[in-house]
Amino acid sequence: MLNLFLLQSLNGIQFGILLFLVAAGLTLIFGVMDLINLAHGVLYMIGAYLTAAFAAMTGSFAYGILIALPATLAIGIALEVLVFRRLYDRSHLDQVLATFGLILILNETVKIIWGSAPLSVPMPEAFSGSIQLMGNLRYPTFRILIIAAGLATALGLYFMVNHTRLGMLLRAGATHGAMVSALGVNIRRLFMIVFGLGAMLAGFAGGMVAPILSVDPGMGDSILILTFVVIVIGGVGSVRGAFVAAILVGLVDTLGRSFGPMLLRNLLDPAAAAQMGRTLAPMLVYILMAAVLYLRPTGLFPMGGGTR
Amino acid sequence: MSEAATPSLGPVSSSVIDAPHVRPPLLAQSAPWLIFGLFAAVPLLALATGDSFILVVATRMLIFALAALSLNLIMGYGALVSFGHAAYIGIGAYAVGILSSYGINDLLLQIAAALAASGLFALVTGYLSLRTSGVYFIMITLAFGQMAFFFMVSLSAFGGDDGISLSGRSTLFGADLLRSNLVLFYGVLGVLAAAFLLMRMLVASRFGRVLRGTRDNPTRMRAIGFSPFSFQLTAYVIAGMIAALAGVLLANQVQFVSPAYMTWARSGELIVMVVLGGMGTLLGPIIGATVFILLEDVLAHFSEHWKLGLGLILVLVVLGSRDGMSGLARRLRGGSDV
Amino acid sequence: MLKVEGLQNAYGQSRILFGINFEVRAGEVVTLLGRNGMGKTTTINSIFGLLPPKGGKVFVDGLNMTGKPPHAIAQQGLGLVPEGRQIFPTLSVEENLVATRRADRRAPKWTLESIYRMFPRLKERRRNMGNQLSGGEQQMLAVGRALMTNPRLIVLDEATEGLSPLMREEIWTCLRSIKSEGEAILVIDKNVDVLARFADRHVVIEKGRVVWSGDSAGLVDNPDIKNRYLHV
Amino acid sequence: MSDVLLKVEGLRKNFGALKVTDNVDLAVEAGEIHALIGPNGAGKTTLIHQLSGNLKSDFGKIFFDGRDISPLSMQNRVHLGLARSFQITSILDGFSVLENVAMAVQARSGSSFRFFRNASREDDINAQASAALARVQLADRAHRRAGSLSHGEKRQLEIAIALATGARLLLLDEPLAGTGHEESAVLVDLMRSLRGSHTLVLIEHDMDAVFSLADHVSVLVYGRVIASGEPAAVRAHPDVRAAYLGEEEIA
Amino acid sequence: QDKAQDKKVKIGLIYTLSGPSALLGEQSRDAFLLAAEKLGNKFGGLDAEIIIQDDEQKPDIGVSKAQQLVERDQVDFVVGPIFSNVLNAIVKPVTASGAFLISTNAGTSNLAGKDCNANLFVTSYQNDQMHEVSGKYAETQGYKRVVLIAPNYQAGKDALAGFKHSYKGEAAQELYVPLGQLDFSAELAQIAADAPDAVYAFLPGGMGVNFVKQYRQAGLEATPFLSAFTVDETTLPAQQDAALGFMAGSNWAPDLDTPEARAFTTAYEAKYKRVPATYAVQAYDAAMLIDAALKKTGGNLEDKDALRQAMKTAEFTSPRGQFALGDNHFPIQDFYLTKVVKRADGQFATSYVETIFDDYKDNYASECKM
Ligand SMILES: Nc1ncnc2c1ncn2[C@@H]1O[C@H](COP(=O)(O)OP(=O)(O)OP(=O)(O)O)[C@@H](O)[C@H]1O
Ligand SMILES: Nc1ncnc2c1ncn2[C@@H]1O[C@H](COP(=O)(O)OP(=O)(O)OP(=O)(O)O)[C@@H](O)[C@H]1O
Ligand SMILES: [Mg+2]
Ligand SMILES: [Mg+2]
Repeated sequence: MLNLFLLQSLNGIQFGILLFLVAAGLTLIFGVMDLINLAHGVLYMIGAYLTAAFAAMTGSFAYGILIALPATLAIGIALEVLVFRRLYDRSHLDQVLATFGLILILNETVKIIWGSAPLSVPMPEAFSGSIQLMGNLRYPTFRILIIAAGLATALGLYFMVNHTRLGMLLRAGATHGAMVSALGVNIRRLFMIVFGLGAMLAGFAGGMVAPILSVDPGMGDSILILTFVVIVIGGVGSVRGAFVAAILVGLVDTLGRSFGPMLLRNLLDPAAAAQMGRTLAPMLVYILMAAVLYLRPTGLFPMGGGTR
Repeated sequence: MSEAATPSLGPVSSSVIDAPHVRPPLLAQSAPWLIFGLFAAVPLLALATGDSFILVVATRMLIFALAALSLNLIMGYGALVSFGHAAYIGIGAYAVGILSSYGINDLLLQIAAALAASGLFALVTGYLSLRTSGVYFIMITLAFGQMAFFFMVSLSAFGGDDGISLSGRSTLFGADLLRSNLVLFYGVLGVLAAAFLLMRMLVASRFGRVLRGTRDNPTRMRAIGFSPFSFQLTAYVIAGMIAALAGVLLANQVQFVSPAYMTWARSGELIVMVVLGGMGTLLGPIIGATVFILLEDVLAHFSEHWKLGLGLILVLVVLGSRDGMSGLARRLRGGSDV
Repeated sequence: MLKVEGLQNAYGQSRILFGINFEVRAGEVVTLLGRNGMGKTTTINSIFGLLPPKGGKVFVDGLNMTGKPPHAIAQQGLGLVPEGRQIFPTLSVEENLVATRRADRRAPKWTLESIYRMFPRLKERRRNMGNQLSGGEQQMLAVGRALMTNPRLIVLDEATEGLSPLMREEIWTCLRSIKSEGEAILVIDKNVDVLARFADRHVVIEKGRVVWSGDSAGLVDNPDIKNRYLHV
Repeated sequence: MSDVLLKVEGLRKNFGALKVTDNVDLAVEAGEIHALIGPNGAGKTTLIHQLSGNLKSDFGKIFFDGRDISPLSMQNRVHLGLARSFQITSILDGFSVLENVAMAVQARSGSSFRFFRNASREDDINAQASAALARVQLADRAHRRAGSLSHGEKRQLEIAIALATGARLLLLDEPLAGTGHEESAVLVDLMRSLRGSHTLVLIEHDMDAVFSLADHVSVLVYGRVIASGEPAAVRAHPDVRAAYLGEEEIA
Repeated sequence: QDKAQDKKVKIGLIYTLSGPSALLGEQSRDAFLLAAEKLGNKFGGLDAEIIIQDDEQKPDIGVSKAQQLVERDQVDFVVGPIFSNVLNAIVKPVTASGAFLISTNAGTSNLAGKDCNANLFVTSYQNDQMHEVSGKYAETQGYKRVVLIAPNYQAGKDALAGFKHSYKGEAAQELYVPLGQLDFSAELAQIAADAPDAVYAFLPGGMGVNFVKQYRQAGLEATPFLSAFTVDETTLPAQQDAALGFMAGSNWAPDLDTPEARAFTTAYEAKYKRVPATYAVQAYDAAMLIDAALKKTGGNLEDKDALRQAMKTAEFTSPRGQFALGDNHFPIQDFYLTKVVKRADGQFATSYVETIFDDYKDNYASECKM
């Protein structure tokens, strides 16, 4: 029982890490450029498709993802130059409209290129096994790799945003972009870098999950909403918030699904508990979000509140 | 510490909204007549072309125009972007579906139930949601919308995900009037026109003025003695109830009710309709819904990759203009966009 | 070092500037005077490329910078203290100062230490976020932030607005010391009397046109100008 | 002119370890212009926030017209007759000048949960709003878009809005900031014309204005009132000179 | 006969062709068009006009598109859709207009039973049947404890009910997951902890892909995997090796040993470069059904009763083997156990293992009063 709990917690953390990888870029773009990018999920999908394509070409997952990273970076920058650049000073709703349009365009383009059948990305040999953790607890190596990659990314980003000039400029640009440039900083290039970076992070997440999740044209949409949930719980623009929220969402979702019915059974008769558990399971993350926002209307780590 | 606590995440930049005291040009004054007149003439077109399907599409446009109109009340005049508005369409539709599965087919009873249920849902969720603002409001309304969606999906008693097939359209005082598509069409048109007039009054009324003021500068409104919360909550409830009315009509047109009416994607489409048409204008959402459904219908004829085209059009509309199509139209007429 | 020729600009349909001409030579202190709404801020924004000019030219050190992006213009050695301060609210005081810091020389004149020496108040508040400062503290920070780019010409748009008399005096002292270091200053302020005491030349703007320019003596000797255009 | 309209006792506000207002006592008499001066960051704006109900105080009591209003919300304080302007102009840019004021009149004349009648055609509201505009000399601007006013005019509008709330006490936070000499003069005249009929608490860094207007001056330094009294006395106070006025005033 | 020459038959296809499930609709549409091509675009001698619509997997859009087909285009037959909720929504508008609706995938219990409809024909199956196959197999294998997993929606509940209909052992756990769930690690951990004799999964589309990929990684490779709609030719391209050896109940396998099956599979693969799934066969048979019926009526579309009778008794040989329509217009057919294999050409496909049900009729037919 305890073992199962530990294992499920690990699963929750891993799911959270995945959400964090996608959410990190989104929250940066949101926080810095004040841009609501609904198309962020599509970038995640593109990362997965490119990884699949390059992995098939080179016969190696590692090469696949290594080539896919600069490729999504390039795509992100191209999109920034073509579309997003024109959206920064627009209202959020204009951004919603335009990026909704982009979702349609990119989803359809992916379908035209790769078809609507899901693609396969084979699990890299070296990580296909599982590791003995403690007692009889085994955990898939690849998932540990995801956790490690996510943690490394989180640390790197946290350091970048809070302790580097680039990070300061990002935060400064978020509120007074024109002022930053009047002080001699090329804000356009700065935004382009952030956007490319965000796209690459999403692409990285897509590539990393390709071996364990379905690579299909709908994958971006299904993660998008969860990603938004994460960044809003965390407090928009806060990388630290996104991290905490992602782990929280991962844990609540996973543990709630596996132990929720068990807990309910103590309160209700088994049939009602099962029914109730099933009804509540998909709502858990939303209940979590509503509760967090009710208590803290600007998320767990609101931007600019208090010293960091 | 500075008072410049302007909510930078407030979704509506006030520059989007026309100054209310600016007298609308003649074209804008006659536009409602023009639009409602054109719709009223649709059955003639259907008759002339012998294509009765035109009526079906037109009815659908009107129903979504009603839903978009209601969303615009909170979004365009209250800066409250709800990403869960489709839930109210669903509630309205289920009011019809559930009552009719108990043999209650009277339209007025169904409407009463829809309004009561949606009003209550809006009151509770609005009360909780209005603590937040900006993106946070967007997402908390999404959360409640998703809860409503998942609740209906797992509600086996009423078909769950498979939905409920209605035995027929609702009756009015025992008469099966709505069975005719023509009657339904004019009925829906009448409801939309009434809602339009109601909105027009509402927005200009004391209540509407406070709502608009709150949209632009809540701190200022508080400083002159208003408590924005109750006004926003009232608007939220009204918007939810009108959307539920749209749901009642949708259920009647389609004669089928399912949780698919309540997905977040639907809520997103409603937002797109409002923004596409031009937010914070009364006709904008009606135009936006019409165009959106027309595009869906027309583009799908050309290619299976029609969504590519729809996406391109949306992106170009935004890049080409600031306030959706109404802004685009203004620009084409040669006005300034700034 | 800065030369403005026939500068024109407009917001949408409404024209604001109708051909502004003036120049600031190296090491010189020049003021832009004029009543509210006459186009002083618009002139500054046009120079910095924040509002691209609709006509005329801007030269920095003889280089035509018209139509260049703001960062390129600033990098030529121009530092801005904007109207309304524009402090970065989500950065701490210290981060506000270092984020856009620039130093071309090896031993830059303006460093965190020297700024803190000039504004001890900022040092006390250095961990505060920008949006937790009082109005006056924000103003000091804006001046400090511009100095941290070690400009050769610093432009101050109403830099003493909202400051206490003591603080205002300190800003003037600071400007005098900046001047004595050989930096050029372009300043907008409503304290004409103080400006007349240490500025070299004055440019008076009325409805988007330069209606008078000359040295301090000329301004003091010419009460008519002050009455007509400045309502002092 | 001797009954105290606003009385503040032991008011405190801390931000973390920072004592922003520190045991402030203040008495403002009805009909006077009471200037509040002090160095930047002394806590003046914070004090206004506390008085108007924007910020909750940590300690202390506020009496308005003899009544303890500390627990009341901002809206309720407005209803009692306490209004404020903002250090940074805060008006409804998208509305007409008249509507900006009419909104404030509406706030105190009956319920605003009226859904059907066109509010901009309510004559008695508009009449009261026009009266307030006339009082601040903005009558000819009534139908302009508020956002298009000049800076000084916006300041005048803010005062008109405050008047229209039916306020007896106006809390004005740097109304002269950013205004030119000409506009300053208009605003100073305006404030002078309110003396007697209204009570003003005025924060200003413009000493010419302060000393020409104020009946009473209080000086706030590091959150504490270090001096309070007749303008001339305060002006001569050595601590005030050292902490605030500096040499400029001597010159 | 020459009257029939200048007459046309109009057929409307309504499938999900956009969104994440577009592949299923494409499989069906392609197969129908393949059949039309094979028939030289003549159905029972009549030239055919085929109109294709996308229901976007939304019931109300489905209704709108269906109404467009019957009202504007005045089609004689509507063929489709993929999803049950869309089917439920369009049955009425289509059949009320007098057109025939041929459902090529969805087959809900109400339409097989109490709500059966004279103008509705089904070439697929009744939903429960596919699940009963695995249940029966689990029963005959003597599995004592089976964990069942399905999404928490109507079809998911029906699926597990279907499985339990023919499996009498213990359902160790019934796991319902939220629709569209991405990560199954929690459920897989629970299954591993439970160590059942077998797992039965109904997780269509992307959910199935994710589940299968994660199944082995969770160390469950030794536990037999039974399923329906979870490993088929639409998901296998993504699952590949991860699904090898997994079993599924079906009414079709591309390697069925009949001349029709071989011909169909070869032609489909040659034209569309992918292996046909059951969605394809069922749509193909809809075309064959129309063709056979019209042949019987001599191309007469006006006499609806005759046409209905002709459809009911139409004879053609389906690639899937035995096929006939019952009184409720649902098929009576064989059901197979299939298993995922890697073919010689490197493609993954399901492969026939054994016939579980012979000429199997659904359990609701008796409730149909028609
Ligand atoms: N963003 C804007 N859009 C439209 N008009 C503007 C805008 N900003 C300024 N103006 C107008 O341009 C004119 C010049 O403004 P500007 O800010 O340059 O004046 P200024 O001389 O700096 O005045 P002040 O002393 O008040 O700062 C004014 O009439 C003002 O109303
Ligand atoms: N939210 C906050 N968190 C922390 N410190 C704050 C916050 N708000 C204000 N302060 C600090 O409180 C002090 C008082 O600020 P306040 O705005 O009241 O000053 P002020 O007297 O109005 O100054 P000025 O004349 O410059 O406007 C300042 O030092 C400021 O940094
Ligand atoms: Mg200015
Ligand atoms: Mg202040």
